[in-house]
Amino acid sequence: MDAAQANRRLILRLLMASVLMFGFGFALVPLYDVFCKVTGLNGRITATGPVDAVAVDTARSVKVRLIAINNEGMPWAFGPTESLLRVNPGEMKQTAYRASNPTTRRMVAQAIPSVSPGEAAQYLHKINCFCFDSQALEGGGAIDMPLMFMIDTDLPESIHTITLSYTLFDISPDKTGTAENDTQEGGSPI
Amino acid sequence: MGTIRTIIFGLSLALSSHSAHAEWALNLSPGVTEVSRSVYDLHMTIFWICVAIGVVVFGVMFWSIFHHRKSRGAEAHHFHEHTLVEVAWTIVPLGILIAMAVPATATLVKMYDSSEADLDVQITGYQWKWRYTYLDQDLDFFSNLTTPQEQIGNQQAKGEHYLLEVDRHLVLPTDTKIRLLLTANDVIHSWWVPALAVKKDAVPGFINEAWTRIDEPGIYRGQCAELCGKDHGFMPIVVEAVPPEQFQQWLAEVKAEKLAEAAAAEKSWTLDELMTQGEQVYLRACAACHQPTGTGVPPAFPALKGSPIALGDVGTHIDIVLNGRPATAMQAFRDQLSASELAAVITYERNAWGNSTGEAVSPSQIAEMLAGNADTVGEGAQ
Amino acid sequence: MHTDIIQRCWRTLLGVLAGFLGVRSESAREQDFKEGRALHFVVIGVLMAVVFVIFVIILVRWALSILGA
Amino acid sequence: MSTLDTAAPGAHEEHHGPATGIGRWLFTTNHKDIGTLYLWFSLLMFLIGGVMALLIRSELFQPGLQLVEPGFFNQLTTMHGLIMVFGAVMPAFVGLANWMVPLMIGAPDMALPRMNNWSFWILPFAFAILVSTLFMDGGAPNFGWTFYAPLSTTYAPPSVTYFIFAIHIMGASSIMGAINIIATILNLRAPGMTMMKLPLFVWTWLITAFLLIAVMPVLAGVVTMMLMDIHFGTSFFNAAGGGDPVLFQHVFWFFGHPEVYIMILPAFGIVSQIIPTFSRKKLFGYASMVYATASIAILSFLVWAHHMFTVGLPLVGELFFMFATMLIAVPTGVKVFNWVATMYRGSLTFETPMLFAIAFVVLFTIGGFSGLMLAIAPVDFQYHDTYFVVAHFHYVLVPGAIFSIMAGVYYWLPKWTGHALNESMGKFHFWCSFIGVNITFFPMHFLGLAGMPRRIPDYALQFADFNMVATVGAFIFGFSQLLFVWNVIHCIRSRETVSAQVWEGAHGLEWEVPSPAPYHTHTTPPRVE
Repeated sequence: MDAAQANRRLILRLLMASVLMFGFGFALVPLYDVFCKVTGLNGRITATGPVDAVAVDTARSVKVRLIAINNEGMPWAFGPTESLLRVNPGEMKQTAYRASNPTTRRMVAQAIPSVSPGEAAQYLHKINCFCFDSQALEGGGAIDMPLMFMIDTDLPESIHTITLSYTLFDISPDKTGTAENDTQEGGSPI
Repeated sequence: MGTIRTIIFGLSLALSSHSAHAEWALNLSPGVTEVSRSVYDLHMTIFWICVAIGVVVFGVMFWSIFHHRKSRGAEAHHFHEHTLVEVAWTIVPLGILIAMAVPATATLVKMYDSSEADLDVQITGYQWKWRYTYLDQDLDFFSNLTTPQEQIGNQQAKGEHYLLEVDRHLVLPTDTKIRLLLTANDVIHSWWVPALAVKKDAVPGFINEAWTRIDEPGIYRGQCAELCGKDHGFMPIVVEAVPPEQFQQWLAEVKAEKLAEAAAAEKSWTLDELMTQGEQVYLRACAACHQPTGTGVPPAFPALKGSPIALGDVGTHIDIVLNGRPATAMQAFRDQLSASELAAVITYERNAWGNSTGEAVSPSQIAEMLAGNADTVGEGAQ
Repeated sequence: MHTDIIQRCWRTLLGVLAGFLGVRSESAREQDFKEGRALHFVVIGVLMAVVFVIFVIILVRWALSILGA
Repeated sequence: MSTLDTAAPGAHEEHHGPATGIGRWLFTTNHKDIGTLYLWFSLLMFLIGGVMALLIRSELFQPGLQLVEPGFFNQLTTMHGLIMVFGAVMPAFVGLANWMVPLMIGAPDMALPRMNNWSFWILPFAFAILVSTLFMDGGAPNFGWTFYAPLSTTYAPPSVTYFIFAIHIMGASSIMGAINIIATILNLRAPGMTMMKLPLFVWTWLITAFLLIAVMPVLAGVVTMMLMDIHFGTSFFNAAGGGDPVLFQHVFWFFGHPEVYIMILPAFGIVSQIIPTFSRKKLFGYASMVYATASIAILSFLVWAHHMFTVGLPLVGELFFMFATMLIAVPTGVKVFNWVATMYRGSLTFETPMLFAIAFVVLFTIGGFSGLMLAIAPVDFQYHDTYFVVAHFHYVLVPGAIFSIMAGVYYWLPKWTGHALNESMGKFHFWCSFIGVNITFFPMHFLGLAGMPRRIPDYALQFADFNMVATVGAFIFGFSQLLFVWNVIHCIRSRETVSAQVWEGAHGLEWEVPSPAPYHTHTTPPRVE
């Protein structure tokens, strides 16, 4: 029957459309990353790795503010060795963050960087950063974590200060994945 | 939650207290910054535009309702399109909107001005308090709600600044460009002070910025504006704007206080002193979750009364209070409280509500632990 | 033949633009429905949405350049 | 429902009447039965969601914590939102579409009757799961109906998994319903019922159905990502693993903004049926309405981030979404002019459906105005997440969507039951609702402007007066809905019969079948001139 066939074809198409849209929902994730790269939307630094040396623009100096944040449940002491830097665009700058683990257990941490204003993110090249890898520390241990970056000479004139923050997350294997259950079961007495 | 009697009591209290503060506030406040005043002007402009459109549209409508009713013998006129009229009533609102977009864009650009600031303050949202770090000033504190539980529970008349009062104000200098760097420790919060027209989300793992330049000294109150869990409604913001000289004075005072506090940790405290201070600290920092009676709200917030931690090994107890418990709501309090406060509250937890270990934890003991663990790092040493 | 296609595209385009504005006369609509095809309208509609996005982006850039930010 | 059980005798002897007993409702493939089921279900959800709203308003009657704990308060606001959006408004529109679309286009039934049965019957399971989370350990979802990560992932109660499954089932139901409606409209129109002649309700539903197919899978996708983050260790929204909580908001509002139109376009359709009937005049600018609705559907995908102006978008992003939002507000707003022009120089009468429709136009426009104010990004910094927003979307959804549903029910109820409405009771219900709704939601504008954030269980003293007023209004509005229930039941049981046309000015195929509409209609397709 013609009508039934027309129905079947239409339904198949519509079903396919909804499956495609389900896929599109997931495709939004990489699309968003591309979008952020282009617009600096979420202050993610995308320029990493070695850079070619360029002429340093000594006429201009940019304030770089370094910030450290501990995410919830992260007991490490964590902070930049210098919290405010003056950097000439094009200049290779080396600094460090220090972390120490005051607990008695071995812990693994991941630092997540973020830049404000977001527009500045694409002009900040990170040549070497401790945030590329996770960091493990024995109980009572301490570490100096290097950070090497360069500000692009193309940084828009209107930007005078760049804030670079690192948030330290606890990703110790004995807690990840069970995090949610622990909270809720609350078998713990405190 | 309560019996009928407490409800009635609460009602009568609330009625009597609120009538004294009745305000019937209708509108945005123009605020105390240049930006907030332009926001207010924009708001009023768009509001009057809406009123004007409303008067015209509803005017025509009610005129039709009145004159073109069948009971008045109205006959339907059969017209059902008129392209010119339709184009006109599309273009006119479009023009109005474009006219509106111009000042709106200008204000927005002003809000995003990225010229250099004179003072940087980092604001970190926690469940359910704010932390203010004056970068370059070696000053860092938490700001907790101080409204007593009894007022919230209607057992006591409510104060003037009910739910909008905190233990430590964010003190800022006037006539100074201040950059606010926002982030969060756990979930998304949003820092909002209406008088400054600043509202920015604090997102965990990310940094956001806003700026303000306050014109008039005064106390400006705001609240968290993004649902962040149970006590979202109980983490107010209080900004105290003071003239720059007074601000410097305040900085000096706070730093002196900090030194005094360190000295206080050296002195020896009696159990009673610790208990008295411990109770205050407990009600401020712990009671929201573990409850004033120490019974908690299991399973998320376990009881402390009779708990094996509070009655067991003191080292474990201190460790949990200082460093928190990973993956639970229990936070690390090492940065939030001073050594003497920590000692007092741990002592209190071990000796209140029938927990009677008789043990006193001394501030110097805590200070040693804090220093011993953290001496490799000068956090905020700048 | 060639001009016919161009003309039809043009008519569809006009229909879509009229939709974005929110005004279309009954007679024009009748012609759209008689001659146009739904698929063409959807395709041109989506294309015009992309054009709309580009237009707004240009508008933003222009506004920013004027305000000097 | 006794009167619906009796199929009209005569006409189509080759068809059976409805089965008897509960089996009729469980196994029915009849569009009228399924429409009825959807409508009753939605009424039930409306009442449950309404009880939650009244609990919320009671807690907010006075400053201080009286009735509920802050944690439970958050569960209430979350469940209220989810139940009203997915349980009351959307199923009600699907129910009206089930009943009326085949009648309006001259189809004997929906294109896919068995799928129609499934798409309804999985809904009660979805909501049973959702409501049961209230009794689970750790409580119901407490992260708001917008469920922003990480509050809804890392920090969520365990019941979030059930919430995710409930959303999946609702999504499947909506998608099946939408496919069915599209297939019915495109393939089952009576000869001569060209697309150009479709009633506006059918047009708006066709466009809504396409929107549903486009965005419900995205919602399913976003909750699936949450599920994976929570249970399978992925990091879509978890910053620690390289994800981004703000990404959640983008994906959510990519669904969420078209969802707003899903909840309002069918309302435009209903009102565009009712106003011409009681103005005794054809709809002004029918063609414009169709074109504008279709283009709004496409453009609604381009403005999502105006819900997130404070999240820290770059300046370019803020300006883009502000301009785009203001531009697409125009074709939406112009519809109001069309309705007014329809009434202008008509011959108006004010039966209950018309009263609701007029109230819709006025109050929806007020909601539109506040929407326009919210579109101005710099001012939105002051409005965002305050009671001003609460006032705005309640004006759009309660006297907007809900009033249009009530208008539609009053308008078509005589057709469904064959009995006349009790007009005075209908008007009484209208005036109570109208007054109640305004007392409830109008003061919320003031509260928001004065600085009261949304989703808080307790507030500072300067907000006390208007909160008290709003609570009083909420109780007036809430209890007057019992009048609605009474009116519906009364109409079903009444003995006063009506003609096929029911309303003097009503035109269209649905008014040509007898009242009550027989169990099977249009079995021989009518010819449309």
